[in-house]
Amino acid sequence: MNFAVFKSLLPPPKWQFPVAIIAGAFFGLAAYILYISNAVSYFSDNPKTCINCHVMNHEYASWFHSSHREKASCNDCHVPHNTIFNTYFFKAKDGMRHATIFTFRLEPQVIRIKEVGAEVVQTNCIRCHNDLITDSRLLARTKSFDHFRTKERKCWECHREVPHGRMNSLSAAANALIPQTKTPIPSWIKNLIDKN
Amino acid sequence: VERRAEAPMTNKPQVEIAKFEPRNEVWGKNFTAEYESYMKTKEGNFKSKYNGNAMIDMLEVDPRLVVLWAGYSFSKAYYQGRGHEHAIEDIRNILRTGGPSNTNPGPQPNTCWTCKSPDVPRLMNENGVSSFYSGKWSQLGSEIVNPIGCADCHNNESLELQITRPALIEAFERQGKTIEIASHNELRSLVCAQCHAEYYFNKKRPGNEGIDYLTFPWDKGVSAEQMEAYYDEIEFTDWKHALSKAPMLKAQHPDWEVFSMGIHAERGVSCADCHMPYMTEGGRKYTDHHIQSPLNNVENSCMVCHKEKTAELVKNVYDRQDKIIQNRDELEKLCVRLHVEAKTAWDMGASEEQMKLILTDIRHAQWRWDYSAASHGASFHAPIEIGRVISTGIQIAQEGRIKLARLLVELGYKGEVPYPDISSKSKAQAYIGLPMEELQKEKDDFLKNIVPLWDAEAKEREAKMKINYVIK
Amino acid sequence: VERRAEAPMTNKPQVEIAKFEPRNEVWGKNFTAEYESYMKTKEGNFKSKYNGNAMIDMLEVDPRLVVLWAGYSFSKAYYQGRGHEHAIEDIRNILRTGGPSNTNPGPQPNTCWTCKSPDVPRLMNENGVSSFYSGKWSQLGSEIVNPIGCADCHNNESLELQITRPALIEAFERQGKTIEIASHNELRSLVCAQCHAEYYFNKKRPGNEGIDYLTFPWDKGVSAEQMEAYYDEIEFTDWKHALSKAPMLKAQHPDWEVFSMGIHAERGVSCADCHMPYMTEGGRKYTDHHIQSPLNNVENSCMVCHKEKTAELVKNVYDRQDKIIQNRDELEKLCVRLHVEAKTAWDMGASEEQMKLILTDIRHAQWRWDYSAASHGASFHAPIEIGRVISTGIQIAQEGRIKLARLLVELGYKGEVPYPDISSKSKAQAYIGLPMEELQKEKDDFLKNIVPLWDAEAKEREAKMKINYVIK
Ligand code: HEC
Ligand code: HEC
Ligand code: HEC
Ligand code: HEC
Ligand code: HEC
Ligand code: HEC
Ligand code: HEC
Ligand code: HEC
Ligand code: HEC
Ligand code: HEC
Ligand code: HEC
Ligand code: HEC
Ligand code: HEC
Ligand code: HEC
Ligand SMILES: [Ca+2]
Ligand SMILES: [Ca+2]
Repeated sequence: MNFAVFKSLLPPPKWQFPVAIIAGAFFGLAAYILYISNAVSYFSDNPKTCINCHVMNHEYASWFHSSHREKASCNDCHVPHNTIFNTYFFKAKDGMRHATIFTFRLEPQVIRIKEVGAEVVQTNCIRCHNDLITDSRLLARTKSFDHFRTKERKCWECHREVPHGRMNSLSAAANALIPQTKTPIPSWIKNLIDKN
Repeated sequence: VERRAEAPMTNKPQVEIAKFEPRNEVWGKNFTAEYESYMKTKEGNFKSKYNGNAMIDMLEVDPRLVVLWAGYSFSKAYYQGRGHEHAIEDIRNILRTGGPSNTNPGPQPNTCWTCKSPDVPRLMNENGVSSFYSGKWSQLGSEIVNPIGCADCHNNESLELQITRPALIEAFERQGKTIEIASHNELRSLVCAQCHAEYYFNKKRPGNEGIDYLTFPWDKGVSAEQMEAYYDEIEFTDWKHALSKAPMLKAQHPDWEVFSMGIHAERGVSCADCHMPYMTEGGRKYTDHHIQSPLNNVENSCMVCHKEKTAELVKNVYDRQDKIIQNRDELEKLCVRLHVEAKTAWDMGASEEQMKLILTDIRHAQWRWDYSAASHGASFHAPIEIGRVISTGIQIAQEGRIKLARLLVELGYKGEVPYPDISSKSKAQAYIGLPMEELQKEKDDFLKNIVPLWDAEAKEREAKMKINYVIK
Repeated sequence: VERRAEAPMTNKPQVEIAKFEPRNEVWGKNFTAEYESYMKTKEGNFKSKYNGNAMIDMLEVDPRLVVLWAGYSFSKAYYQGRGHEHAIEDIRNILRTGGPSNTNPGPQPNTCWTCKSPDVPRLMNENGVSSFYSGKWSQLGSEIVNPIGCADCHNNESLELQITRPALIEAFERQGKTIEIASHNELRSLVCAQCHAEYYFNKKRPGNEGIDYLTFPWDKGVSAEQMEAYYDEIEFTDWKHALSKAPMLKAQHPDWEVFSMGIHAERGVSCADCHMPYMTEGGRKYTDHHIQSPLNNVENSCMVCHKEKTAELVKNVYDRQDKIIQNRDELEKLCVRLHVEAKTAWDMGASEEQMKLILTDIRHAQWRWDYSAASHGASFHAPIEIGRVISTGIQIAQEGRIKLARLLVELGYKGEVPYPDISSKSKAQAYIGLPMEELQKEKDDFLKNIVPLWDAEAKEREAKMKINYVIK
């Protein structure tokens, strides 16, 4: 191994100690934030990831009781599946925004899907149900058939209950059984808090 | 095989559909699911509380209508609309079209055919629009034989929805809108608006004077007041009432207009969503062409959007209809009284001058009643708006009756004018002096002697129209 | 720290809340989120098209009301309701309660306090219900000082919703229903129904004769017709009209009744869903106790169930209100005319016999108007039903006017009775002959001399009521 490259990255000797401490603190804190916000789980497709944030509880609960539970997870609908790159780019972008809003407590009482997100979902509905909803013979005759069968209206303008039902607020599923991810706070800290 | 493989299989084209092909069975060879469901509009076995596809003789159900329409052909016969497949049969059978014979062309113009058949776009294309609207109804008897069908709503090549009737396009244009930019979802209602709309025959259209030119009175808007203002401005009158001599308006099925003022339209729901819901069959989702009362198909129509039980949804519809019809009936009775009281005033020697405002009240009150009644789905399509219109109708009717009460005392009439005995259709028709037996005789002769000739001629003509089978 | 950990932390009780504790700030020590949001009902900065929490002088907005209520205290002053925190202040300030002094107990009974304060259940418990309803309103001035609050709707220990007002429980019992089996969701509307309901003072209650016993007229049902039939049967009259001498009924805020006939109620939506939506703060869910017009909070109320934009939803509400109020105003004008025309008939020497049916029409027509107007949310809560009621009101009003038209000619009156000049509140009050300055003077004296005594006495009394702090 060539240590020269590594060495050239090191600060001058007299700065090495403080830098080591600051760097340690920085990486440590970063790791801690990633840990406490369960950020790693963002790479997963497990719906439980999404309910790291209790603000997603209602959506989880309604999805859990829907016919889609067995076949489609959150990411099957809410993340683009056209290219691998797009999948992770969108995930990261959305994840960052949600995490920021959540951390700063800016979430509205009633969360509604954004237009970009809705487009993504619509595309995914079609991805799975394309064969049913379009007709190859008509497709051969006219492109507009495809357009009006799949693009012009959102599927859930009619299928209003799919998959989250029609009631939606942060409190709509207050008593639902939500599998909690393991709490990242050690029990001794918890005990201290509880004593206060 | 996989189910998704069924889709292409069920849809091999059998024929090439010609432009303006009026025969539904020809289209049906390519689109079996749509055609078969369309053919169910022949059924006549469903009756809801107020509507359905069975034959309902409205004059028998409600003989007051006879008095309201005294002097106009609707007092002879009026049925509740039924399935599209019956359109030709029904317009031939109805007493309103009279009994044309070789010597007598009958009372109605050609324009009456406009909303009854896919032969209409064919003929309009062959002879021109204003030529189509000219002449008497019996002239085209042998040309118009296919009931409402595919070519009324679809392009023959792309199967896209298209507007085939000029009246709708012209109405949009006069309002400065263009129908071409309508979205597909709007077309899912606009194809219906071609026919399910209020209309009148404009004899004064510049360039087409004297012709019964089919026109939608929408220039000022589609509310009851706006159309009324339009008619008042051009001083249009459908007929002069036989009893009250009021210059009357007839409202005919303002379905699209009323619907567009309801919450469903505001939320982007279209006619086809409820009357032609999607069906799934054999791995394919197709449009149910069995156009009918959604109450005969709540599961596919309402329940895609509403998760309530069928009984609950039906109850919602009936509740709205009951609440509206309670007061609509009240207004109807007031209109009967108005005609009878006005007649009494004339009989007591009232002057034109004294009657003028009263006759305007009668015109406006009955127009509002008809606007609410002639659209059979209105009490559900837009109950709040229809309730509003009926309130204004009652208000105007009673203002007229207050004027009449004062006038009658002035003319020396004592007490209340009695309500006539019109407890059955025949009593009511006798009351206004209709020679029913004579009319029926004329009709029977027409059906026996003329109609078979029309059919024979049409058969011969259509036999010459080629069907291009696709070689397999 | 984790946000989910916040929930248990925010809910440590500070005090033990005593039974019938009337002071909201005491409850507030335990339930800060609810209390803080409740305190916002003090705000007066939101005005929607027809409602809101600002002071709206209804008689100024619409001077016709003065004529409709001639001879009744509502013609002196009537405001649009505002936040619960104002209840005590408003009932003291309103001219309707007059200016009690040491020698004059004022015009109103104690019963008027019933819906204004959590001191009411306390007093009812201390002295008994019928004793509470006895005597004059000024008697309890120093006892009732806390505006509508926690103890009106909640159990002190479990915080469960509970019905604290006997009138509602009794009304259910007389209908053979028991309120105890009401579900939690029903209670989310029924706690409101304790006060937001039509009522009258029954002086003939068996066992409580002569006492102004608060009663809901629901024995036959809650529709306009059913309550009217109830009142007609027991020949109840709120007052005799000063102009027409008709035996009038006053409708007061039939909010729950009208609401229960609308689509939201039918789908199980409750008052609290729109007027007290759930909120989440720091991982804790609470109910927004800032009860107000939902139009000041569309995002949290409507949008839980509807995905449309705020502007669209507000437009839906205004559209319904506009459509209803157009005809309600029409009916209102007809009621003014009825009173004025009836007065003219009396002046021309009409007999009791000749006026009898006319006065009944006036009673029924104005009842239906009031039923639709007194419930400020009605045009949205159940537009179809309210449209129906207004239609029947117009119909009845005009029947009365037709009778009057005949009668007036008979009595020798020529032409139309002119509509009075009531273009402002003061003109209208002058027209019906109200000594406004005198009334205002009385009120001012009362506010200056009596009210401070009440407050001082109450302060002293409450100082003796212990607050049990929980030892930490
Ligand atoms: C860090 C907490 C958190 C996690 C984890 C989280 N969300 Fe969210 N999410 C939020 C917040 C906060 C909002 C509200 C943002 C807004 O309204 O702008 C939100 C809004 C949304 C929306 C609606 C707004 C939009 O952007 O269209 C969707 C859809 C959504 N989340 C899906 C998901 C899915 C799927 C997952 C799991 C992959 C997930 N969320 C995980 C916090 C989170
Ligand atoms: C079958 C497809 C599908 C699946 C699976 C799915 N969603 Fe959704 N999601 C939707 C649709 C469609 C909407 C838009 C609903 C609307 O506009 O009413 C939506 C909206 C949302 C919203 C915004 C709230 C709103 O009503 O607009 C959030 C947050 C959300 N989903 C989270 C999740 C989470 C978390 C999961 C997994 C537990 C999940 N979704 C699974 C289709 C799906
Ligand atoms: C990952 C694939 C996938 C996606 C994405 C998806 N679906 Fe499905 N959907 C399925 C499967 C598989 C079923 C059959 C489930 C069953 O019946 O058990 C189904 C069932 C349905 C049904 C019938 C059952 C019901 O719940 O009413 C409807 C309607 C439906 N989907 C609509 C939608 C809509 C709308 C969307 C987008 C918002 C969507 N689907 C997204 C796979 C998917
Ligand atoms: C205009 C209303 C409407 C729109 C828009 C719509 N659908 Fe449907 N959909 C229906 C109806 C009606 C049915 C038939 C319901 C049934 O058979 O129970 C249906 C059936 C389905 C089914 C089969 C459900 C079953 O139980 O077998 C699926 C899957 C489906 N739709 C998916 C979609 C998707 C994906 C979209 C968007 C591209 C969409 N729908 C748009 C009305 C609509
Ligand atoms: C603008 C289109 C249009 C025109 C023009 C038109 N109709 Fe119709 N017609 C309809 C529609 C739509 C219905 C179904 C109405 C309903 O719901 O009852 C109908 C129904 C009918 C029916 C069956 C129900 C009934 O009324 O007894 C007859 C018969 C009929 N029309 C005859 C005529 C005659 C005669 C004329 C000419 C005076 C005419 N139509 C002109 C659209 C039209
Ligand atoms: C070419 C004219 C025309 C068009 C286009 C048209 N209709 Fe009709 N419709 C009629 C006529 C005429 C009748 C009455 C037939 C009869 O009673 O003989 C009718 C009857 C009906 C009925 C009553 C059926 C029953 O079972 O009682 C319904 C519902 C209906 N139409 C809905 C629609 C809808 C929805 C559309 C559009 C998708 C539409 N119509 C398009 C002319 C038309
Ligand atoms: C009264 C108007 C009307 C008539 C008549 C009519 N259609 Fe349609 N048709 C529609 C509408 C609306 C749609 C729905 C288009 C969409 O998918 O949004 C449709 C859709 C279709 C489709 C597309 C596939 C599907 O099922 O959704 C075919 C194919 C079709 N119709 C064939 C026919 C045939 C064949 C006839 C004659 C038997 C016919 N139509 C008569 C209005 C009509
Ligand atoms: C394509 C979707 C769709 C279909 C199909 C549909 N609805 Fe609706 N309906 C709606 C929407 C959207 C609203 C407006 C309220 C809302 O936003 O939820 C509504 C409102 C209503 C209301 C309340 C409005 C009122 O008049 O009080 C009733 C009742 C109702 N629908 C009944 C029905 C019935 C019955 C059917 C079938 C004949 C039906 N709906 C078909 C979407 C639909
Ligand atoms: C939300 C659902 C819905 C929509 C959208 C809708 N309708 Fe209807 N329609 C109904 C219901 C429900 C009835 C009442 C049926 C009954 O009483 O049996 C009805 C009745 C009718 C009738 C009388 C049916 C009969 O049996 O004679 C006609 C015609 C009609 N509608 C035409 C239309 C037209 C044209 C449009 C679009 C402009 C439309 N409808 C849109 C639900 C709907
Ligand atoms: C059954 C309960 C109940 C009774 C009894 C009652 N009120 Fe009210 N009061 C209410 C309600 C609810 C409102 C709010 C109504 C609204 O939306 O404006 C109100 C509003 C008021 C207001 C403020 C608005 C206005 O009308 O100017 C005053 C003042 C008032 N009441 C005085 C009285 C008087 C005086 C009496 C006795 C004659 C009385 N109340 C009896 C329930 C009641
Ligand atoms: C103890 C009697 C009582 C109860 C219980 C009660 N109210 Fe009220 N409410 C009133 C009175 C009195 C007023 C008028 C206060 C004033 O104007 O001074 C009022 C005013 C209001 C207003 C008008 C507020 C504004 O900003 O203009 C609304 C909205 C309201 N109440 C809704 C409700 C709802 C919802 C409930 C049940 C969750 C409820 N009320 C329970 C007596 C009550
Ligand atoms: C007009 C009626 C009314 C009044 C007054 C009222 N509440 Fe409530 N309260 C409710 C309703 C309705 C709920 C919702 C119950 C449910 O759905 O769980 C509620 C819920 C609560 C809850 C349960 C937790 C929550 O927020 O959902 C608490 C605690 C509470 N109220 C405290 C108070 C306090 C403290 C006051 C006085 C400042 C008060 N309430 C005044 C009607 C009222
Ligand atoms: C708890 C759920 C819920 C809340 C909160 C709610 N709605 Fe609704 N709304 C419904 C339901 C359910 C219907 C009935 C139609 C349907 O099934 O979609 C409806 C119907 C409607 C309709 C059609 C009925 C009509 O009168 O024409 C309108 C408009 C409407 N809502 C507006 C609002 C507004 C504005 C708000 C807030 C002030 C609101 N809604 C709050 C659930 C709700
Ligand atoms: C679906 C939503 C919804 C429900 C449920 C509901 N309301 Fe309302 N309410 C409204 C709307 C919207 C208004 C009109 C507000 C405006 O015009 O500013 C209103 C107005 C009112 C007002 C007058 C408000 C003011 O500013 O003075 C009162 C009082 C009221 N409602 C009481 C009730 C009561 C009591 C119930 C239950 C019996 C109830 N509401 C149920 C939506 C609702
Ligand atoms: Ca007409
Ligand atoms: Ca009363």
